[in-house]
Amino acid sequence: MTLDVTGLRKSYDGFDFGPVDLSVGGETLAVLGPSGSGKSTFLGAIAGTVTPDAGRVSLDGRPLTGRPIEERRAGIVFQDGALFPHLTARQNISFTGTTDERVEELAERFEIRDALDRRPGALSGGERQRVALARTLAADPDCLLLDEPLSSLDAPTARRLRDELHDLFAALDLPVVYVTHDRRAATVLGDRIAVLRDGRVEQVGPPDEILHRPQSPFVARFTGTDNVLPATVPDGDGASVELRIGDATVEARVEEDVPPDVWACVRPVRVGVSLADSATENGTALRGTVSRVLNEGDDRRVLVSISGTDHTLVASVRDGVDGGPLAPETTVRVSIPPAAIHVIPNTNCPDGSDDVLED
Amino acid sequence: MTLDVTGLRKSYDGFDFGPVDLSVGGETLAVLGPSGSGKSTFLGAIAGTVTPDAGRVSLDGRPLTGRPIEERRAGIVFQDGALFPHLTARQNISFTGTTDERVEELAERFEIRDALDRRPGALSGGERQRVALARTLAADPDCLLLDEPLSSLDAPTARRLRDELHDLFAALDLPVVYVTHDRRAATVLGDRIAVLRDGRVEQVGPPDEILHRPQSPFVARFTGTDNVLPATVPDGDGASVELRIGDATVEARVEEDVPPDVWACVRPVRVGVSLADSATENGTALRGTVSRVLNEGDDRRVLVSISGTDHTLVASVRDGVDGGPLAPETTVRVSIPPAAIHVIPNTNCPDGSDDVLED
Amino acid sequence: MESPTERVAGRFDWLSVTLLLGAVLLCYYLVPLLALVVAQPPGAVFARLTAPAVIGAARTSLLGAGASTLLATAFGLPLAYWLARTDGRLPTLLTAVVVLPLVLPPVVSGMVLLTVVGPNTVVGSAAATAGVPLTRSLAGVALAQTFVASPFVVVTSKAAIEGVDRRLEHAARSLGKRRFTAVRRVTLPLAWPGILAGITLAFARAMGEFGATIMLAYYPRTMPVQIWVSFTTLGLDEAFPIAVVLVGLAVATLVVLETLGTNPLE
Amino acid sequence: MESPTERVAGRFDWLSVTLLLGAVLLCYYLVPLLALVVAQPPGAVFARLTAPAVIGAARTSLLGAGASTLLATAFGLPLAYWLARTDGRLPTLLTAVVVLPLVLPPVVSGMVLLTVVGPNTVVGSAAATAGVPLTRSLAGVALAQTFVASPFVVVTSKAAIEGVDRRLEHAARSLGKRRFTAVRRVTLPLAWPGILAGITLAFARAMGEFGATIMLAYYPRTMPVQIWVSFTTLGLDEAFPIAVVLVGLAVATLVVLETLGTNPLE
Amino acid sequence: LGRGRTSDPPPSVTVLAAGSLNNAFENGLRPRVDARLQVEAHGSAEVARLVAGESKDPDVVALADVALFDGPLHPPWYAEFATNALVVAYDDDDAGGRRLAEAAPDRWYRPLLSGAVSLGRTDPDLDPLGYRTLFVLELASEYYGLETDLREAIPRREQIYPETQLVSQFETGSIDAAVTYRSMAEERGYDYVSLPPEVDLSTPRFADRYATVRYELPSGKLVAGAPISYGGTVRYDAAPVRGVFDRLTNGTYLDEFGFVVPDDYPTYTGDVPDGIAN
Ligand SMILES: Nc1ncnc2c1ncn2[C@@H]1O[C@H](COP(=O)(O)OP(=O)(O)OP(=O)(O)O)[C@@H](O)[C@H]1O
Ligand SMILES: Nc1ncnc2c1ncn2[C@@H]1O[C@H](COP(=O)(O)OP(=O)(O)OP(=O)(O)O)[C@@H](O)[C@H]1O
Ligand SMILES: [Mg+2]
Ligand SMILES: [Mg+2]
Repeated sequence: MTLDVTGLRKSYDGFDFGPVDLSVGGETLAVLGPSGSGKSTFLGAIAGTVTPDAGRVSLDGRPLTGRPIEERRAGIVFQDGALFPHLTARQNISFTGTTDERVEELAERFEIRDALDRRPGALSGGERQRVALARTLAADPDCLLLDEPLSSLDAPTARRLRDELHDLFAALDLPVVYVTHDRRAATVLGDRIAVLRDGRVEQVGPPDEILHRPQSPFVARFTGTDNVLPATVPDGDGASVELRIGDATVEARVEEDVPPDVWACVRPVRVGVSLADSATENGTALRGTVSRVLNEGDDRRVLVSISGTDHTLVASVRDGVDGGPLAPETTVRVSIPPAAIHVIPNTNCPDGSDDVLED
Repeated sequence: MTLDVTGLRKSYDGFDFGPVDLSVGGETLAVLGPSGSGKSTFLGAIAGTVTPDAGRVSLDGRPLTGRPIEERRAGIVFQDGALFPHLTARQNISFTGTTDERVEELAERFEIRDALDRRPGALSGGERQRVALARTLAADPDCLLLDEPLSSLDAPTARRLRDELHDLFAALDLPVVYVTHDRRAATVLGDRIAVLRDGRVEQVGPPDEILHRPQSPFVARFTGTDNVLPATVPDGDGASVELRIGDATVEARVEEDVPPDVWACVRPVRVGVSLADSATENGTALRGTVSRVLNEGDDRRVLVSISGTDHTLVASVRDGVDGGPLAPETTVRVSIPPAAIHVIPNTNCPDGSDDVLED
Repeated sequence: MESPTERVAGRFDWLSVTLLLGAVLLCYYLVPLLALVVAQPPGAVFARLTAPAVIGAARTSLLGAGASTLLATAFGLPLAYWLARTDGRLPTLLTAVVVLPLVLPPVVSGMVLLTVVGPNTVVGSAAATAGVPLTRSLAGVALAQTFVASPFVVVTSKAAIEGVDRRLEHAARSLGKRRFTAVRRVTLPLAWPGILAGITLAFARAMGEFGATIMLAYYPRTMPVQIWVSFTTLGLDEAFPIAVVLVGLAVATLVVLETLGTNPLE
Repeated sequence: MESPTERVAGRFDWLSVTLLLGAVLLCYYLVPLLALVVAQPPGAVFARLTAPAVIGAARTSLLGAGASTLLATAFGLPLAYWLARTDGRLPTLLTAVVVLPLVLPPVVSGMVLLTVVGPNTVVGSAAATAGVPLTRSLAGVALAQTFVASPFVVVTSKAAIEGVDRRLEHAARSLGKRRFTAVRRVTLPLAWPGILAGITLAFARAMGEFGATIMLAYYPRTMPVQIWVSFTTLGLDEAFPIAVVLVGLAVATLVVLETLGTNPLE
Repeated sequence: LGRGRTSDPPPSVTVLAAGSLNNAFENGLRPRVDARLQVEAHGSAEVARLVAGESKDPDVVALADVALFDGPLHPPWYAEFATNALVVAYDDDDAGGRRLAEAAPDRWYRPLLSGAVSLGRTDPDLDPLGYRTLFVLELASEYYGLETDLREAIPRREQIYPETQLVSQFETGSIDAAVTYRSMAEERGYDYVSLPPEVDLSTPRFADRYATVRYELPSGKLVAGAPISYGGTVRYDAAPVRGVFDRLTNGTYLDEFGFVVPDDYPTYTGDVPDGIAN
């Protein structure tokens, strides 16, 4: 089973989607992208609920474009569920004539057994979402299009369902397009991730590549690499180069030759922060002043103004890992392992900072 | 401004909410709870869209229960937005007669300027959610009730808005009840967090207390303490005790006397995993075998079966922090700092594992 | 404790104001009807219940109104669906056409219908040859009532179907159901309150129809014709008890209709 | 490339089938109407356009139907809202009451109305003393038409209002708007297609109403009365051109109604 | 249509009749014929129009005014089979009605003139009863030798009702008095004032006298006063139809229902087919 999308386009007043070309085999393609970047439009165009202006969609060679929705066999879970309000959850799920056992099994799987005999109006947000998921799976589609199917669920439930879905997708061997804004879900479920920006695919690749080797500052920032700093490479040969960021210098390991102007990308978790007087750590060290500390539960987000530059680095620091209190105004030493720096040539790529702002 | 809720109850067929007593001053109360635990019911009862069976709600001493919705001045953002489908986003926001400037300002703040002249049917999921938020804020309510207002937004946008809301709530000085399933948002925004379970408040307290000193296994598990193991305390005096988990022994620091039967709670990030032959680390060490490794982007989730017990510990390990590959079947050493273990008396608290399953 | 003024304010219910206004209209319906019903000695009404002419008329009325309501639904629902789901100016234009039969005075409707299905027309004589005369027959009754009453089904159902989110139909079709099935199982049940309203109106109008019926089919007599005949031959005292029977008959049928056709959403 | 069979399957559109069924009904409306319109020499129709009697009747009809549609909307909408938003058995019962005026043959409606607003009744004589006679006057026309036509507004609007999510009204009220404002700005606009359908039906029915009008107000003559008078005095050739004028008048008004009352959601 | 239905016994015969004949036909004629009688009643003028315009196609037409057989209907022949008289019906429960009763038999017009009695009548443009009411008033002025012409003084437009409304108004007491046919007053049990034969249009003998009064119809046609005469014709000749027509024109039932059948009736005008006039 392969889902092929070629030259797909759709224009709304003020928004242009595409052209998008993608091919999804018996795998899960996670689609990430900012709100309003065209994710739902993309799924709709495959399912047939949105009429594209141009382009072709085919499933295993069978063309879908121009066909009525019901002949596409593309199971879509709408972002808002689109449950039938006059039917109970059970009737919604068995809408296609699914056997009782299968309904029970899906309900069990998605933890909605207690909700089965209620109408959507009497379901909680998360219950509704799970019923929608079960309804689509019950129809045995030839490909699966899921629009943020777990967004209304609490974290533990979402994690359990994510794992359920992981096993299910593996067992089904269908093309699955999974729109999500949860980076973790995308990483865990996606065999590949596509990052959408303003209706176009900015990068597609395996999760590791997307997260750790983004090809543009936008993808970097969008996938959690909060530190994207303009840098120059005075001396760019060999596997190890020196990067100049303002007055400071850091060492980075690179795989190819790099141009003189680059973006230096570092994920916050790879930024080590230690009190200025503690022992020198592995990797290049910078000095700076803590400007803000945000408690995010397990992690603290530490913003450090790097001395000699007007840049701020974001570090994600775990309680008790580095020890010692980190309060604003503390002078700290910032260490970045050379392998943690990803370098993007700063040639024709736009900055992308308009789209993804920093703290 | 204080929002007081006393003895609030509501029964549906198969679900009982309450009795709930809570008091929210000029602060933000984040409400966390599994899907279907009654979060929306709670907000609805305050706003007047759900008629409670019993109990009183008052705002600054002014009783709200029994009053018509429009006199409550409780601004609610419904979980699904409940936008007026026949009005554009702009008309939705200025429904109460808000000035153009204020609408523009809110639109700017919530990044929906481009969407202002579209009807809800032509908005993306995230745009809709932000319009709903802006609409409620534009009405200048006396208290704010937000039902998962950022759930449809991509991570960077959600983070930016979360910070906007943080500043806004601080400036408004109103009682804010913020229902969310994002533990981080709850931690960042909530002055206090209330954890709901099956319609009842299981624990209320500042974020740190909820996350690090849960009072029940349920709260522990629900807020990310995935490791909740039954343990016995052979010798329970002093600040430092020995806990027996199966055949293994770990050291823990406690603040009060503990009974002989306890739950030992450890957040995955506090569990250190190192190859069995590496140098002994700080804290008590256990031995075990890696049973599964999940890549979650920045972190890897490592499941370790602890030798001498039938328990599995979950560790959240950061790339490159401990070094070395961690594959299933590897024998590892697990270390838990004594201060990282939180002990809950195992007396009358139910386990809670029915509600929150492990990986 | 709530202060007294707050209580009063809380109790002053706008819903009651709507009922107050509505009650004016309700009285306008009820008072004449009650005047009619109350003025008739129950004995006179019961006597009519057994009069063969009245029984025959009741049978004809029920059969005719039933048949025309069925026809109106069978042909009107598809039309309503098409009008609701098609874009462009054509549906607006055709909706106006649907309303036109209401504009003609019923007697005129009857006369123009005669020009189409009358015994001397192509259609009429063909049907008569086939043994189904279209005038002076139950078929004539049904045809007259269909012309006059079916617009209610079309116009009301159209509005109701327009109110159903198209996306739900899309959702049903994305589950692999044909459009027809999606409409039958999703759109129509959701539009049901409106459709039922249309059917109710059509049935009631068919029961009360007189002008067109008397042109197409004086015989077999429907209740309104029977009432009129009784009135012209024997006066009000004879006619009004039959009107009461008609009202009773209609109420009974409407209650059955409401009960069988309960809104599936409630 | 798509195979030819796939193409055909794709083109076989169920929507067209609904139109096919609907077309049967449309023809049933259109053919008699066209027969009527086409048969009249345009000259004859235009001559009627200047006849003082016809102009007077057109005026009366438009004023009467307009007034009764206004009355029906002013009182019927609140009633419809109340019926739609109140729980329990009472609304169901009252809805049946609303439908009853349709069940009565119009002549009977006229007769029973006379027992309530006739010149010798309390209401009628009081009004006449106040200078507003309720029979043989424009007021009488409007009263008769209101009785017969207003149920359409109530029943159709009720169904439409029921279809609007109550939560949207809650949302509007939670923003601090009074219930009345919430209904006016949210519920009614969303129910508008249905309400407009009801208003259209009521107006059309009022334009075509004959039986009850002739009982309450023979003078001033409405178009249907004028058509009937022309028919009995001078025959079809005189009456049908006036009927064509009536149809034209109604079409014009309906088009205006449709245009002014465009669905705010479209 | 009667001709085609010989197969289903008993044969049905359709009669389109003036409303004032309806009761006599329904309850007097129907039991006396073998055929299945289908009587349809409308106003006389309406009946004539319906038949002339081919909207209705009955076997037999029976009207309350033979003038209609000179247009809009133009049958080759017709039979006159009964006459009727105009009377002033009044409501005895009503003050106005009682005043009229007290003034009877010779001063019945006084309360009408003084406006103490509300009179109802039908539209002279629409049906014969309407213009006959005007004839009666004019003939009465002459007969009683009054200075005021009653036809000028009494009629006001407010008195005009369509026939159905007139009856229901009278029966519900909204109108004190109405000029109506004696047959109708009899069958409904109304109290009424009989008028002198010189006035009441019942007597062929006074035909010349009646002919002095006239009314112009909207069509421009001038109708002259004449004795009320019910006329009928057969449109589709067939055995059962003839049977019915024979009973219709010769039946004794007419007297029971308040009609007058002069001795020389029925009389025939025009090209009467063989065997009809026996
Ligand atoms: N019917 C429409 N008419 C006009 N504009 C539309 C329509 N539907 C969507 N849009 C616009 O197109 C853009 C893409 O919408 P889409 O729903 O595909 O976004 P999305 O990526 O799914 O966003 P989200 O994450 O917020 O759901 C948005 O800016 C939206 O406002
Ligand atoms: N009108 C109703 N009738 C019957 N049961 C209801 C009704 N509304 C909600 N419930 C049930 O009550 C429970 C609580 O619902 P609620 O919407 O408050 O949950 P929630 O905490 O908001 O969940 P979620 O996070 O999924 O939105 C659910 O099990 C739901 O099915
Ligand atoms: Mg979307
Ligand atoms: Mg909820």
